[in-house]
Amino acid sequence: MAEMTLLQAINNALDQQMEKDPTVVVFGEDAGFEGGVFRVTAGLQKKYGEGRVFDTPIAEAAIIGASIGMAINGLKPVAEIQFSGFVFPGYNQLVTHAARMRNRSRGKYGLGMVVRMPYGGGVRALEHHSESLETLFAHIPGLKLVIPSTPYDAKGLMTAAIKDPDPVIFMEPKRIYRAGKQEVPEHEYTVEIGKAKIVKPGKDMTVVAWGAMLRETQKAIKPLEGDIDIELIDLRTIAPMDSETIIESVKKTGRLLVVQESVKTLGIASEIISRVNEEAFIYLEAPPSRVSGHDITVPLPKGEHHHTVDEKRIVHAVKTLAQYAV
Amino acid sequence: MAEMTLLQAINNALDQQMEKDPTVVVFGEDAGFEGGVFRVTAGLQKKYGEGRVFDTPIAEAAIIGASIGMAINGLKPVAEIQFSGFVFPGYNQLVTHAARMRNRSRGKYGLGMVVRMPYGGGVRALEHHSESLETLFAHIPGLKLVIPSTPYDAKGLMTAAIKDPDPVIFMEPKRIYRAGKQEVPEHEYTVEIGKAKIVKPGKDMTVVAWGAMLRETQKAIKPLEGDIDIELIDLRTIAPMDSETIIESVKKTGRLLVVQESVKTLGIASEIISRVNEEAFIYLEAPPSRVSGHDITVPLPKGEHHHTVDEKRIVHAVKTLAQYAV
Amino acid sequence: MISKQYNPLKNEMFQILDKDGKVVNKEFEPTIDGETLLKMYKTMALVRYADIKALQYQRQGRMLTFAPVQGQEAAQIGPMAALKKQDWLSPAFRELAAMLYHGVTLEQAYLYWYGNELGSKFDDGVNVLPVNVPIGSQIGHAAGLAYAAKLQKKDQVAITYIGDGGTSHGEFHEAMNFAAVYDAPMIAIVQNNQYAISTPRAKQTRSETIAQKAIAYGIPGILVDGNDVLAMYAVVKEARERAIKGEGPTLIEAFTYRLGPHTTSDDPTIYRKDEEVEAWKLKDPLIRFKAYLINKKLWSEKKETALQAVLKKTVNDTFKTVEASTPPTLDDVFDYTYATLPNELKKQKQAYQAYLKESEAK
Amino acid sequence: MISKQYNPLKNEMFQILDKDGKVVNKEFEPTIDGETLLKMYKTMALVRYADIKALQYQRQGRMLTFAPVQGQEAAQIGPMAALKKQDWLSPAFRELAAMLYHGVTLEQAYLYWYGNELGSKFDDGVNVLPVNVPIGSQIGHAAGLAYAAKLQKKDQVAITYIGDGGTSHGEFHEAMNFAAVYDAPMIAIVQNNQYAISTPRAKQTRSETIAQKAIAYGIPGILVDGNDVLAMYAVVKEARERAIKGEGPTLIEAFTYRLGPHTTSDDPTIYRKDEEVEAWKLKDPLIRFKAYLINKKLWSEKKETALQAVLKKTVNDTFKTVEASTPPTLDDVFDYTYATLPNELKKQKQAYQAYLKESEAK
Ligand SMILES: Cc1ncc(C[n+]2csc(CCOP(=O)(O)OP(=O)(O)O)c2C)c(N)n1
Ligand SMILES: Cc1ncc(C[n+]2csc(CCOP(=O)(O)OP(=O)(O)O)c2C)c(N)n1
Ligand SMILES: [Mg+2]
Ligand SMILES: [Mg+2]
Repeated sequence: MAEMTLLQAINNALDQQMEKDPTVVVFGEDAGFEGGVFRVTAGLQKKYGEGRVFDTPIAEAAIIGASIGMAINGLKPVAEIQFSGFVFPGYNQLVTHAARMRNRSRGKYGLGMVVRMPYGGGVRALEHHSESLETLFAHIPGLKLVIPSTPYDAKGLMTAAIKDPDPVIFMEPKRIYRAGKQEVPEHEYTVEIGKAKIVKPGKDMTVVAWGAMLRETQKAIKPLEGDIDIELIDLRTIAPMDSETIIESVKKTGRLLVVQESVKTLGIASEIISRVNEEAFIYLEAPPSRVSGHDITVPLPKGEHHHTVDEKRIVHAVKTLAQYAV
Repeated sequence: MAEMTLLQAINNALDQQMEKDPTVVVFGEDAGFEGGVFRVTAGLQKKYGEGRVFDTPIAEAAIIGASIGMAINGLKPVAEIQFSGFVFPGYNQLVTHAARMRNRSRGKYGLGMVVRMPYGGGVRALEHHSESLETLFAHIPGLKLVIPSTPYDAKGLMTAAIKDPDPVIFMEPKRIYRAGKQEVPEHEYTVEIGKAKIVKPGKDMTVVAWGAMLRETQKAIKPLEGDIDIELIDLRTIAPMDSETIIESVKKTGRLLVVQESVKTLGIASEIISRVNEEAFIYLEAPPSRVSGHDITVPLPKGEHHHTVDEKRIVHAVKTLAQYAV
Repeated sequence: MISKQYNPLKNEMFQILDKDGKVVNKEFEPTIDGETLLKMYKTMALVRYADIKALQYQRQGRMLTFAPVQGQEAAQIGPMAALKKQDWLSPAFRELAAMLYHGVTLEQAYLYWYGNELGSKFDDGVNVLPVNVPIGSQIGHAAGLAYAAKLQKKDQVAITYIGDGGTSHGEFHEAMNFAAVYDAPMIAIVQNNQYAISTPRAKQTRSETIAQKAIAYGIPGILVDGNDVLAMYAVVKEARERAIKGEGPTLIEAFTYRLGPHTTSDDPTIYRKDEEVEAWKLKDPLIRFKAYLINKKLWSEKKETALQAVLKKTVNDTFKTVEASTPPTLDDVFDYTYATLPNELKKQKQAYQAYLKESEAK
Repeated sequence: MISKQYNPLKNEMFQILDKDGKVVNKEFEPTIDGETLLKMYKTMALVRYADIKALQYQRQGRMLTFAPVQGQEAAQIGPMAALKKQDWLSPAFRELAAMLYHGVTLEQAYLYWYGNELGSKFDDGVNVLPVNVPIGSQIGHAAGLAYAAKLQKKDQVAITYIGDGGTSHGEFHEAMNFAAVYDAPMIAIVQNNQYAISTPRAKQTRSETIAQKAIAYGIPGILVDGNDVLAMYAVVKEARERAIKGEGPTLIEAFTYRLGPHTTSDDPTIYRKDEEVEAWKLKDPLIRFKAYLINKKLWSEKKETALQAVLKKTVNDTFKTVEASTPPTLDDVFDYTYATLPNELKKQKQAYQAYLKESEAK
């Protein structure tokens, strides 16, 4: 066991998989020599050489397009998109190819590949460095989408992603890259993709969060503990979504709050709410609700706080929902 | 008044606006000389010249990127993307620029521009020619998204889109391009962007549809008329969404069915259902529900019927919802 | 070396066979064994016939759609004949000839255009990617295939095809540059067939040749008579050698012409003149290759007649098989989205199955 | 014509002033009036100082972030001085110098890097687009601006800047080709500052020069000493004339160097050697331009001392103003998403306002 930040845990998973599996390759803009602008891939090029760990031209379509070719020809590509806000030029490759190659070829060309990208706000950054774009991947059949919220899960999910036979988008909450350390086993282990985690059982209300929002939610609900017995769920895999865990929980609590960092309209919460309606309608004691960003562009840092979902807004949402009575 | 198909109505709106407003320009791949692969822009180059109506290289990013520049420098671009499945290479320009330029410049550079694209299935086409991608635009603050379902609305909405000060994505249900004619006024008129239309009032159930699904829904509910009194709403503008009309309707009917052509997860229905939960929860007599495509790639034509939302599936969904009792 | 002797900036076009099949460039005439030459010719003839029939079937409402190859057979067969079995092919959508030569069966190809995904499930050992519809995106796949080949030290290259129109696309640029930076063993064939749907080559780009675009990537770019199968062969053979030596990709402009419509839903008379088409028909790649083979005593009109009879039967039989094929099942439609069906999708599938059962019962 | 005399394929670089400010290319020395020359120099000096200070402020936690321009002032000022007020500038993110010369105020620029959108609301008549972060995407805007200028028969061109790294991007390619096809009056300056963050130029593309990429678009491409403000001026002046005559775009590679870090969060010592930086410092664009002006009797060390004092005050005062500025209001944050606030967003705004009120009340 070793104490690691979320960032170190990802680096550790990459390192371990590269060591065990010579087909794993890691690349992206500045991901080679300097180990990425956040240093997630630091040390790997020195250890595994320029063939397996390399810098790419600034060309997101080529990065993802080439990943597809590599996956078909015997490699396990783990590509980095420098920030999730720059994935759009490569989005065509994700939607029209990565998500479809298996089905298109009726199983002949499955694509084991991972596309990593730091995402999310609260880091006082320029435009396009603060978005939460889960919906754009979760809406596309054929893609998997994973978001860790702890160092332990980060390593286990990254390991699982590399071993996964399907393309996995791996969004990294950069705001908590170095937000704290946790004991992480040194040996190889996986955290199953497609399973949410009940972080804390409870019976009054179900709260679902993921990524950087999980910590925010934990901070928010801590002081409420005596009053409201919250079942906190870390979604972990956004797609395919573990609706079962959420639905079972709501059947017990009757109340659902989804904490989402993204804009409101068509964020992940809207799908969770719809599924809960479909399968747990009669258990609902209050409208399933969401606390989220607004339907605006994430403001530049001097105005960003107006958009951010923080502890206080979560507390407010929890209380409002708890107080709801028909 | 003249009888027009939906396609002709769009052509008519373009023609009329080009005639009235010399700043309107129309372009896209094959949109100039031959008037587009569907002939939506037929005749315009001959009438307005190669400067205002032109073919472009195969370059969706440049098409939309240049539209932005044109909109800033005194023109009203109406760009065509040949099929909505080919918008992805230009998606970066829509998300990172078109949607944001007004806010980025605090109002200095608003972008009056229209991006047209035929969309939707049921036309026995190749891959990428059958998708319903509404979510990818409706999730992005700053974009408007309009989908006509009748010739009358098509002309009125296109006219409104060209006059709109914000970027409008105009998705054209190609399956009904020539599906029938309707009386369309020859004079200029607009249909307000942002307003849904109650196609038929009713009190037992609210059904929301748009685009090609509207006709399908009309066919489906016709035979049920005596039994279930349906309020049918044509959404028309997907973003910004007219939730008021839907919510008011559900308050009256207590039941909601959304008919959506797209895949299920995170389709527009999920947002409608979430908003209805937020504002009409206590009126709900049954779980707000959706009939939609499955979470798969639209199959090639020999298997497409398994994915298509047709009359029969809508009837089934309506009946199921009508029969629901707690 | 061809790539050093033919400068696209001077509009120099590499050719071996003139339009009548005479060798006009003895220096570069490749030595190809008789068997291969015949395989090349027969595949070209097969594709020509399959192409004509596919259009007919489509007009009869029996084929979904189709992207005709007529006129471009040499541009596709020459390159593939110069490659090895283990090399990868990343096609666009008009590469019927290249695909068949590299191991895709006509049945598979027809099944695809008939509207069934099974037509893209090629046999084991056939290193061909499915038809690629989004313009330009296939080059990135080739770059990745090539990178992987190099890293794993395989005797393998990746070839990819794109149209003149496709070169305007950003993905073409990114992938060409990407492959060049790593000296990836990739060969890119631009079939400049003079049109992108209705848009003529001159409106697509201002560069005088497409081959000169290679200069942007610091790699050789060669303009070749795309209706000359030997020239295409020779130039790709050389490109493969360079690629395997670690010298990186090559861009080859095959100057050719699409004799048919863009696809079955296109009417080319709107945008081009009959005379233009007629002029190009005189440069037909099959005519000149046949003349070459007859000259070499490898072929005869008698053999041709026999071949045409075989082709007729093959193509007709194949299409019959395709028409008799079972449409995709429900399982097919749901089960290949992921390696394992996720829960939510399983539920959707079950609900849909239940619905089907219920409707049938009625 | 410069564009005809300097061939990027032969690595010929256009220069007027050598590193010591001596005119080495009399033939092309532009005639620029003294006032303009001084405006050019003073803006370069202002930017140099504002740049150093911005980095300091950021290190003190007072500025959000910043993309330093040091070393690239000539590559930016030369072009802008050769243009007219009505011309459009579509910058990337490192164009502080170009933006200031064309009418953006230092206060606005600082406000932007301070993290406030108001810093992108330029004054009326200032034809400059906001800082553009997504690499390559600004070229498309320039192509559109230029197309519109041409269609409306304006005496107007659009200039755009991009980095060496940016030329790998698909959007660069699409927009260059697009502008070329229509002979749009566009000028693209590639500031080849040798790095894209940590990635050196050689790993970005295999082409020997960036200027030669112009050949792919059938337009002139010129390699210029980017630290020579007169060379940059002359080449853009010529490009503007061509553009206005309807002869289309020009691609100009400004060979230069980023003396500072990529942005304030970058540590360049990881990826480049001190000696390299020191060698480039000797080619500083300000040193040689100053020598030229002194030589012309337009400038002196005394004037320089006075200027530095003014700059110091200007920059300090400006930053104080920025620090004293009010942060964006709630209205600012919500009201510019659309021309008119849609209902749903109005509700969100009201709900958020109510929440704020409630929390303040507590
Ligand atoms: C990204 C993208 N945009 C648009 C299309 C629609 N489209 C299909 S074929 C075609 C023209 C292709 O021309 P070219 O590259 O010259 O190839 P050719 O058809 O001549 O073989 C277009 C625009 C597409 N398939 N993909
Ligand atoms: C599409 C996109 N991908 C990645 C980035 C992240 N990024 C910001 S600057 C930069 C390097 C740019 O290098 P270059 O074009 O040479 O310009 P320079 O920074 O040297 O001025 C990168 C990769 C981005 N802004 N946009
Ligand atoms: Mg073509
Ligand atoms: Mg650079």
